[in-house]
Amino acid sequence: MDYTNQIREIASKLFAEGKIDVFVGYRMTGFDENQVPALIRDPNEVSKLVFTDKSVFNLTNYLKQDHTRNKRIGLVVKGCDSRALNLLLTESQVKRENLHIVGIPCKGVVDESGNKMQNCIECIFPNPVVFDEMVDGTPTGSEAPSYQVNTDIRNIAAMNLVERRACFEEVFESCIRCNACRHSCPMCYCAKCCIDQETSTLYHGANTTSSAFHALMTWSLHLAGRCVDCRNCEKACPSHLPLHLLHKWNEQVIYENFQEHLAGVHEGDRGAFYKYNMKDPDDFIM
Amino acid sequence: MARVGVFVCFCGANIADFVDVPAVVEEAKRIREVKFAIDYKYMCSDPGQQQIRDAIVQHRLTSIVVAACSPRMHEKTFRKALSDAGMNPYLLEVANIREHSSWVHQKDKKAATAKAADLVRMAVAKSIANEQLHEISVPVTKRALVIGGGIAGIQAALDIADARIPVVLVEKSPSIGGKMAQLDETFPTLDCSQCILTPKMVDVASHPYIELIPYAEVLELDGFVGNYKAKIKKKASYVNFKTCTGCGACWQKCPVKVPNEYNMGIDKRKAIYTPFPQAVPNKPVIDARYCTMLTKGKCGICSKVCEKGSIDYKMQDEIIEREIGAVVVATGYDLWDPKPYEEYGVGRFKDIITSLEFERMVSANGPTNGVPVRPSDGKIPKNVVFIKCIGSRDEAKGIEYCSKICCMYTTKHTILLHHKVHGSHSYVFYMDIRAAGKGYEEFVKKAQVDTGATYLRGRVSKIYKKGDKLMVRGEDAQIGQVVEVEADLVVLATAVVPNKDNPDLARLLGVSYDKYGYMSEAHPKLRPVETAKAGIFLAGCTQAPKDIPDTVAQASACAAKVCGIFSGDTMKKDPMISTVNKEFCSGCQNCVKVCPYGAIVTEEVPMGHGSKEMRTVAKINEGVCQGCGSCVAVCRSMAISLAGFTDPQIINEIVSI
Amino acid sequence: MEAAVNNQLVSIEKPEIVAPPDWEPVIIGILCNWCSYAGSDLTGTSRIQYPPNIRIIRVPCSSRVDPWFLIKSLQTTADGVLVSGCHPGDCHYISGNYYARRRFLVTKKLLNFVGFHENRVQFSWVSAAEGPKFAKVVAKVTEDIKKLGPLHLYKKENFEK
Amino acid sequence: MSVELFVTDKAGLTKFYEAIISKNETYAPVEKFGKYDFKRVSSLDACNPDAPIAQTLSAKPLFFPRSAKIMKYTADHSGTSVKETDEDSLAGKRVILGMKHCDARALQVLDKVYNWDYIDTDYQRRRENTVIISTRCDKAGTHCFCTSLDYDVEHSDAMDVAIVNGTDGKIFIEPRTEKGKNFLKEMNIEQRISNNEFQIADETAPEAIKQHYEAFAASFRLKMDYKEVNAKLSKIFDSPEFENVSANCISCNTCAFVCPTCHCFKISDEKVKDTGVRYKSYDSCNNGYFTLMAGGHNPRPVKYRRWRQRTLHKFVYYKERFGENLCVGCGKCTNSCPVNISIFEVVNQVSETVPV
Repeated sequence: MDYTNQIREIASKLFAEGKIDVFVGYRMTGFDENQVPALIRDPNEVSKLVFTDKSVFNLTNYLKQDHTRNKRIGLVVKGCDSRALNLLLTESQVKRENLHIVGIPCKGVVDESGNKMQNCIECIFPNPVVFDEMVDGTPTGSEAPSYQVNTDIRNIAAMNLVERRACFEEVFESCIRCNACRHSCPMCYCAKCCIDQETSTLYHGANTTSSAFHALMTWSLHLAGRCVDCRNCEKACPSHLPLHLLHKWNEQVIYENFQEHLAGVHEGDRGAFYKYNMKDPDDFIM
Repeated sequence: MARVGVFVCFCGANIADFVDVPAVVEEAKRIREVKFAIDYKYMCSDPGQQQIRDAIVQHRLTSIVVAACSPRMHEKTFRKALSDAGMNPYLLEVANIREHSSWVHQKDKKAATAKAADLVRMAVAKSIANEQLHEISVPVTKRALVIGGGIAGIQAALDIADARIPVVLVEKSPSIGGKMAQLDETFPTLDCSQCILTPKMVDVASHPYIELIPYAEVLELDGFVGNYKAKIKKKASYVNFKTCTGCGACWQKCPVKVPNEYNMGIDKRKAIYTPFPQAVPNKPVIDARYCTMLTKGKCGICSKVCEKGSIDYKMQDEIIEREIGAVVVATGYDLWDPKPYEEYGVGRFKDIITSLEFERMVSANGPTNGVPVRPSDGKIPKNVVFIKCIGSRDEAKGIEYCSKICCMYTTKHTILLHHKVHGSHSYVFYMDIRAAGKGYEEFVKKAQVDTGATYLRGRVSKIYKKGDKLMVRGEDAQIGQVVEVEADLVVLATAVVPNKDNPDLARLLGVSYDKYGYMSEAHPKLRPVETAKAGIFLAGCTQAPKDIPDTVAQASACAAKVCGIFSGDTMKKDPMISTVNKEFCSGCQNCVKVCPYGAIVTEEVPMGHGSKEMRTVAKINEGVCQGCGSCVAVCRSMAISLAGFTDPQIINEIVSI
Repeated sequence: MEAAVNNQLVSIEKPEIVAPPDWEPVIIGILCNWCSYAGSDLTGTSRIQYPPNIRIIRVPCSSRVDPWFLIKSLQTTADGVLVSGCHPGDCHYISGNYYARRRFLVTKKLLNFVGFHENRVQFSWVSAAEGPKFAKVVAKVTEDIKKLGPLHLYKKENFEK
Repeated sequence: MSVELFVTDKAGLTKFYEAIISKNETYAPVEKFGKYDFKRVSSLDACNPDAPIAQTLSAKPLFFPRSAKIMKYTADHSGTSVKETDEDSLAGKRVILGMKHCDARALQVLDKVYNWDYIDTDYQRRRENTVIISTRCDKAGTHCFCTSLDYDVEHSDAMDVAIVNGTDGKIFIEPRTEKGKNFLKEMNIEQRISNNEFQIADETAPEAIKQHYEAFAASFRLKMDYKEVNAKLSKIFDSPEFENVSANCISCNTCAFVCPTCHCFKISDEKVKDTGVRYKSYDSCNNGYFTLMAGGHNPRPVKYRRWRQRTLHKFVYYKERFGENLCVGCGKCTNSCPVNISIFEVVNQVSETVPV
């Protein structure tokens, strides 16, 4: 998967046509094989842009930042990124007319050791669900696997209660409450996170296991039905916490119980918590 | 710092017998913010309230906790006490130590006391986070909507209109009148139904304050008390009512004959029809299901014979909107379909009919000109068996409740039969005779003597045919024997059930309904005409089975309630509603999505101090907000708070146990 | 399943946590004003007895209940939580309980996933007329939580006296 | 002062570590989710003293915990009373294994601020009671630039005992401080020598250690002249380049939380019933609300200003006040950064904008 040339062409064209103020893509770090997001404002710097299977970071994160918020942006999106973008559009966080979306028919990205990421192996929507143009014309109708239960989830769900509690206690203990997960998440755009509102009784300033439990649980519930499984959070976590477990579990519960689509697949779909079906499961209620 | 006063009530012995009240007071005094705590025998009494008022002044209290009965009982009482002492009434919290402790833990005084102390501690913690709130006043649209044009709707509409308040009366069928228009005579006075009803119908049509919209349905009702907006669908009648004179040429010439609903299908009407001769408005409509011009494009006779050219086959349904301040729901009832009574041969034997069919037959304007006949052969029946409680009080086949009116109308029917068919005899199978009502018992007694009807207490087990007669086998419980009666005609007193559209309408209006489909009143005794939704009232059989006097009384009660709402230009509203903190609002508009009242809109505010860039945030319409808190729970930014139930208040309660 | 080791009641999720001999669970009941709170009042006026472990918090509607009320409750004072609202279709606010139902299911499953017994948080629909049902529900929840043993969650250790 | 220097092999070192762990309260890198964090250990199997620098969190929390209870209080009718906090679990005599020299050096930098106008006694006690045993890296990490900063990596006395890998499987053990010497005595160094587990190093040892250092120093990809950087940065407060270098930043705060020298904190209370606890916890100057004042004014509302503060605090202000850079070149921030922003690149890129 190498769309470097196409992306450079598209970016040049967009700058030449005066359609964008900034182009958000990827460039090489300059010191290793990895890539970093690149916010290109100068048409002469378009040649810095690259796109390969190391273009991991979900760039829609940059849409929520002050210095890009009301700018005209050219943006590179993979399948999962586009779902995040769809949700951001639905939740009125970006103006569609400000965006020129360059879609990538994604074949999966790789982690630091060069292996295809687990979420990419399981990905159902490799092609962008919203875009202005695709790098190679039309999206490929590649065979996407149907929804399957994540292996890690299956392993954890198979544990007994005591094991699960111990397992997650380790997660909460290892959390250092730096909030990188939240900041790297494209769906976390609140003006001030509820967990950081000193005036709020939800506030847990301390970096304790307790506050980590509280913060991660609240966070994952706020993302239930909204997580697009891009795993920005896991890549950002300095403690390498398996944060996807919480999100994937919620996704699975929602998928199985409410037959909801995955997050961001349809424009206008806000996620499972913002609608209801009279026939939703009722058997867990006395 | 907060200075809380705690007032613990003995409630006579109700609390004190099972909770150690002085111990609760001592426990309350241990809380840092509590500056004053006392107990009293009856906190709600005037001396009790006086203690609160005095303590507020003396101890400079900033919030008050009353530990007594449920807040649903006396919250308003104590709020008033606070107001009287010059304190904001919303600084009150009630700890429910009666319903939630003394009455439910009567065997364990220690645990009940500990729980009461915890409930007080929670209330104190919550009250510390209470804020001063002020009642909101909302402008009122002085126009009432009455749904249903039966006797209930007519009465309510007339009473409201007589108070010079405009009324919109929406009726589903082409004419108002409802079920009462189908009746011949009414119990217990046997006065003619038409004679007392039709003048009222005419009054409705001619009343300057009533806008009658027949052949129409309510589609939507948005808004809130004083400020509803109703969408009404006027069904296409294909007749221009403005030009139609009601001459009747059209329906006389119409070649299509269909069963006549007004006469329970006993005779036929035309595809263009007025439901009955006294209909109001007395204008025909075309039944689009049957009219061959509309279904097949052939015929057009009515159009040819109409001198005024009032027939318009291209007429469409029309949606009209009205701004409304209050709603009276008077959708009436249906009769239960007795099909499940297979052992009676319902559906197999033509000579088994329902009471309303009998009523139509004995009615002077009925299909048989007031003479009952057997549907099978047209002969006049001599021996008629009336069976009561068909569907009513029958958990197995029908419904559990008593339909209330069947005893009386069956008695009436025996009299009518006696009057119309000489030498006839009535047999009445009954479970009980329920004749509670002014003049009802006398009516039944007199009828029994006058008609000589045979009353048999017991259920009918079987009906079978013998020749052209029906053999009715049942038990006479009083002699403990099985009896068989040879009948020419069997009349079933079928149960009263709610209008089948009730659940849909209730959902549309946002009021609750019970398992049968009757709409629920706000309180079974003390608020019998209100619904839980402010500004929506119930009249007649929409709420429960009723006879005509009760229905009319309830309709007038609704009118009084509606007039109460419209007594001022604005109305006061509970201030426990949501507010948005613009600083934290991220503008995702999830709250807009989940608000059941459409109370949330958006507004543009600057990005920051003095910034020219704008961002979108949510804004609550305080008149519309009902304070459910749905928006608060979906606000991830925690930018919305619900006065009276803010996050700090609830969390204070949680962490103070 | 009863959480007991050597005849001592222990936390079902963390068997090293042993309940004190006179341990009684604390249960927080969050009830909607229009149905369940009225129902619990009816339980009182009907003098139907139920275990005294529940502490009731009134909210206008079950849709007001943010999942983190449950998390916070478990984290601070409660060994179990009961949330009760109007029956589906009966919501005083039209549709609040439908939204709440979805959140409750996901919260319950998530808590269970990270190692809390599913009975730690329970839900019920209790109408204003169901006084006896409310008593039954409270009795069941109390019995369930008693079996599960104390919930010794991360935060509590900081506040023990 | 005679240089004490011992030599051993892998087996000897393992025995030495095992003895340390069994006799002392020992902290060492423990792996969890592929990342090492310093935890109390009871066996050598549970930890990895040679944990790679890129995967290891700083040992700073052992001295400045991520969240410290600073007091407990109760508030009831009799008023508010402050109670002693629990006993400081980090105050006892203890040993840290596997701390890298940069991490250890960071503590020396932090000592300055903790011994400045206010003496943080908790920190002091923790420092005094801790013996740091550090293995010198064999090779520089991708983002390391410790050798480019203002301290002597080769002869650093930030650790009490330094362990250096030589050739031929030789491992040198060198006490660098008095505390280190005493510690070795406590650990029966004499007996280890008589057991032949340890030997006293011969005269070739210093040369071998020097060679190891030179090889190590040569493996650095990143090199700079810190004096030049310090000088240039002090002149470029208004450089527009800060906006460019910070453009990619997503303000996630990770850099500050993993940094061994960052020491900003916030205070928060948590209260249940009538008992409360006051915590002192990490905070980050990259957090948009870090400087938000009660009145609503925020002097650093935008990202580049926060970046400027972070950069200049590390390379200018701290240097001016305490004579040290508040950066030890460990590269942890760059390693953890989700968008791979390199502090090295930032300072160099910004320095270049100074007009010559």
